[in-house]
Amino acid sequence: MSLDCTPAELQAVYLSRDLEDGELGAAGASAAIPMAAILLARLTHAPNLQIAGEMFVNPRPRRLWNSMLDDRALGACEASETFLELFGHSHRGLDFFFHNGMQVDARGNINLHFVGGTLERPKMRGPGAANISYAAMSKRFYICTTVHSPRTFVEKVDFVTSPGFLDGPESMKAAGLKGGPRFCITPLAVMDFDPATLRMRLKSVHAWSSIEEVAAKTGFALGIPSDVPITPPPTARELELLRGTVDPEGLLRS
Amino acid sequence: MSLDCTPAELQAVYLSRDLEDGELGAAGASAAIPMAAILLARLTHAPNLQIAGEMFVNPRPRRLWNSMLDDRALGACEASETFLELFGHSHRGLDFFFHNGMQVDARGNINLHFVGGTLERPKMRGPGAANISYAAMSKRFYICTTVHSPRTFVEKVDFVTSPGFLDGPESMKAAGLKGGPRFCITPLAVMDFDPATLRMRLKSVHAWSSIEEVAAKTGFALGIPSDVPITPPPTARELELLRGTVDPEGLLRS
Amino acid sequence: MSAPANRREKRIAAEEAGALIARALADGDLLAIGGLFKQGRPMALVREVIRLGRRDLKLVSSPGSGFDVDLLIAAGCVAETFLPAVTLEDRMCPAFRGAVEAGTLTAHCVDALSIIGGLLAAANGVPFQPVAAWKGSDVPAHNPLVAPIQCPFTGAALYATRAIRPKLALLHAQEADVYGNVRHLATMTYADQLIARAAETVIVSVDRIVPPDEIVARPRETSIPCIYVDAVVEIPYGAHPTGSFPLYSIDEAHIEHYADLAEAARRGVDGARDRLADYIAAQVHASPRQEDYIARAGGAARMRALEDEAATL
Amino acid sequence: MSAPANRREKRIAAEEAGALIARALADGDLLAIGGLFKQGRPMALVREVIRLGRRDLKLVSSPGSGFDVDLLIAAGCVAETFLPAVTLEDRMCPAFRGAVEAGTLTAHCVDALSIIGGLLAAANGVPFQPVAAWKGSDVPAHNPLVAPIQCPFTGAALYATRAIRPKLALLHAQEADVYGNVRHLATMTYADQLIARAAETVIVSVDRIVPPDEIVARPRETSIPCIYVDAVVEIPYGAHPTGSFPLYSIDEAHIEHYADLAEAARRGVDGARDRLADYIAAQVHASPRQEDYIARAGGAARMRALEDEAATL
Repeated sequence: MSLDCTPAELQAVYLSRDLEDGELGAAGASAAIPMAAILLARLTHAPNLQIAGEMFVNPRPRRLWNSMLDDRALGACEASETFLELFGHSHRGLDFFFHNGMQVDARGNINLHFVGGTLERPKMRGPGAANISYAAMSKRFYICTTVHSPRTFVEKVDFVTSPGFLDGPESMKAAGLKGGPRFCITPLAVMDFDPATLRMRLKSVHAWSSIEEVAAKTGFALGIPSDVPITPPPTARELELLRGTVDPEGLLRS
Repeated sequence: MSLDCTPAELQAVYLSRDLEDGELGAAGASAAIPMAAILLARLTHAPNLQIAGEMFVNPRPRRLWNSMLDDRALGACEASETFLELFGHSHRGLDFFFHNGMQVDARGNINLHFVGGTLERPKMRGPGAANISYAAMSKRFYICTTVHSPRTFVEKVDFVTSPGFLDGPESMKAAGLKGGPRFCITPLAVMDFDPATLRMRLKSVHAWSSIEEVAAKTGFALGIPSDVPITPPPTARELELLRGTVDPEGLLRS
Repeated sequence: MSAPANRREKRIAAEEAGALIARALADGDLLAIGGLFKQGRPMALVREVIRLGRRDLKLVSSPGSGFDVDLLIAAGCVAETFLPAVTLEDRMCPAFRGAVEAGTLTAHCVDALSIIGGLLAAANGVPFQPVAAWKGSDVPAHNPLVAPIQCPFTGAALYATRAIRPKLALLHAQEADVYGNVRHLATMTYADQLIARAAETVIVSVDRIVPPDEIVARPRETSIPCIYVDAVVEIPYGAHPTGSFPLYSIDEAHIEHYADLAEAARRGVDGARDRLADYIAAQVHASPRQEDYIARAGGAARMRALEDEAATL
Repeated sequence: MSAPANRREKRIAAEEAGALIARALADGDLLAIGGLFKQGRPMALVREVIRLGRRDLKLVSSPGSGFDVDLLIAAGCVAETFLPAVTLEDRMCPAFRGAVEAGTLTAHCVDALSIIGGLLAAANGVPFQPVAAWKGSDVPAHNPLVAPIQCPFTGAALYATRAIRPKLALLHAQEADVYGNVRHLATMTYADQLIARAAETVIVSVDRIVPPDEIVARPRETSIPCIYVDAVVEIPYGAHPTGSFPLYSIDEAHIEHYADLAEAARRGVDGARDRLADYIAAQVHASPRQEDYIARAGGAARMRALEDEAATL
């Protein structure tokens, strides 16, 4: 067991363990941590995990890059697709996908459009999102952020770019939504969702943080179970594969 | 001027003259004569004629084949497409296309589905048609048959696979159709359409036939103008290019 | 990074293809066949379907079909066709024509856009595809896949064509790797990619398996990525007597021979039905192994001639 | 048979590109830009649009845009965007963000499926494309391209997204022949083919012109056939500072430098607006010839470094 890892490395390792052999999934733009998680899972326990849904099939990068969406990030791959095929993937959904967010709310809804003001005249305009469908159509998705702050984690997003659990079980049913976010991992903690209320609750805290810090940096009343373990650290073998093979240039350490 | 040519060669040469430089068109299955016409036009007066709309762009066959729809008939080409792109071409239409028919009627409607009985229980079932849209959506099309008989040329087709001028001007308007068949060329004659009635009439008779023969072998009352010229024969240069370059193996002579 | 070392193969042995088809395709199911007319038809796999004795199949294909469809009909496997054109191009398909005229086969009145639109809709994951190019034809009114709709923006009247999701697709290509990444070397690939994206199960025969690194070296040439493919099976000359360009050309004489037998049977010529049954018994039932089939179809010498023709195009 | 000897070329000289763009694109028109984020963007042609002083443009692209769009906005060319994501991926697009927040730019709320669906509908020649994958998101209710419809077969509620037919498409690829047959060597081609099929006029910059016989030798690799292309123009490094793989990589430092200038201008830092204007004056207005632009962007040494990076991926 090694604790000598960065938050990004821990996030990648933790995510990798949740991906199952034979599944098919991908990540979009700005996706170094998810990409590392997928590549690591293929090396550890999921050799048949298929990376597809974003216009390439099973890339073989020599190193990690911030984006999954240019030739740099592929290195090589088995097949290339276009947005035409992505149109179909978006309707069929993937086994898993990853989202980050400018705002993430207590029910895992994601906002990348605007904060404050109106959509037409926002106080702060976000980048928007290329694909809003994988959240709704995939079997599950993960929320993976590089910050954990009250500005990011809010009670209710100003705009639902990609749906999490909307306003809870009733609204999910009304919208015809299944799937949804499996858990949310940040540099401080792992949070999952109470099955009854579909509200976010603390699942584990990273070794370098505390329940108090996470609660203070979350902008809504985070459910805190009586027993909150420390997030299990990477094993030596996971770290060795991550650093030696997946991320030899140390993008996740910088 | 040479009269020493086969009906198929005359048909190809006559058709080639009507294709204009810069136009885009194609033919489908069983299309040796149209293919020869297109290739010849590019060699004589239409170097910018583009052959496209049937899943390949500007083929360069070494010889003629009966089909345009397999790799044999391409020889080489500048680009290949699929039925996906054909879907779009079919809506936009081409400048010109070619049709043959099991039945062709007095207004140029084409039947490839059945003769006698019903569609469900036909007396004679035809092959059907892959693409029924080029007739309606293209600027114009040509009817080119390898037989001229009362069974082929009928007053009214049993089924409109691809529309010619339907029941005339009124019905064309009702169906929203423009374009339509420019003329019909058979082994015996050229026939075009009276602009007022949109019924077929004799335009010229091939040197080896006669007005009487054409009328006798047409199963409807063919309009016969007072002045019916002989179909102009190929020039020596046309025949030389046709035989030397387009059809060196003499498919149109067999 | 290279691929994981212990990844599962999607390659199956030729002898396993029948069992896989049997699991994926029941009597009465919708079967999709790749290629067009006389090119790229998965003939070895089609013969497997006949050997399995499947009945009441519904057939869909790219918009032009011929030899393989006629053989399936002659062998008694087919109840309904959703095939726009069924022809040998220079002559009609005898078994198709005969069965429709005898009322033993329902040949639905469909066209290229309803089939391609339906496959596209299924590939896209939507229930229908709009079509606006059927003016004047009698086909759409008789096409069971079609319904009228109105454009919500312009109010214009047009058609919807229903998504087509085949139970099983059989395709043929020239190359694949053991993981199921398929590469057509032929110029024309027709609707093969769309069919692969639309069907529930996809089995591809290829003339040869190539090393995975050869696929990775040119990813844009992978015509059907492994994610759409359930199994690949190496069957040399697997498209014969149709062509698999640029490797081997169309065996027109073989197709002509079959068509003569089937046409005689359609016309009720004395003994013709038996001769057609003998052809199917020999070419299909008595030749489950591709080596035996090829030997019966003229052997190495005939294959060499077809390869030579393809090489000189 | 070879191609006709006297066939017209679609190749134009780099100096002619501006006049052609000027004819095809008026103020207020819908402009489509190829590539995605930092790859395959037709930057030299985009700078031509800025030099022409076009105003009130509407922009569409493949679903992810960044540097070029931000530059067009900073240069005052854009009134409306139909762009799902506008980002430099590791940071936001400053001019885009600033203009929307200031109310000088209308950033329509659209997503990938409405843009791809709209381009697909236009390419298909139909007025709309069905979409059934927008559950739960606030986007479709605010998306001006979208209307609710019902499936005529199942009765299910879904959406229609309106056909998108750009007035002009600017694309970048690695190779073309003089007749306008375009070949991407890059693995990722995004929506370039769809855009080419959807737009009224299509101009493609390529890093190099290749002999027609090289195109004919591998027809399935022609990514955009000449029939969709109005002009090709050879502009070496025409995508810089975005990447044109496998030839040259992304000039992140250049993009970062621009972003710093534009972000300072957005924040109203003293003198920052002038520094951004100076950048545009030097990089765009003072460098109409690509040689001058490249010299200002670091010259042969910088290009060599980007080529080396691309070669080692």
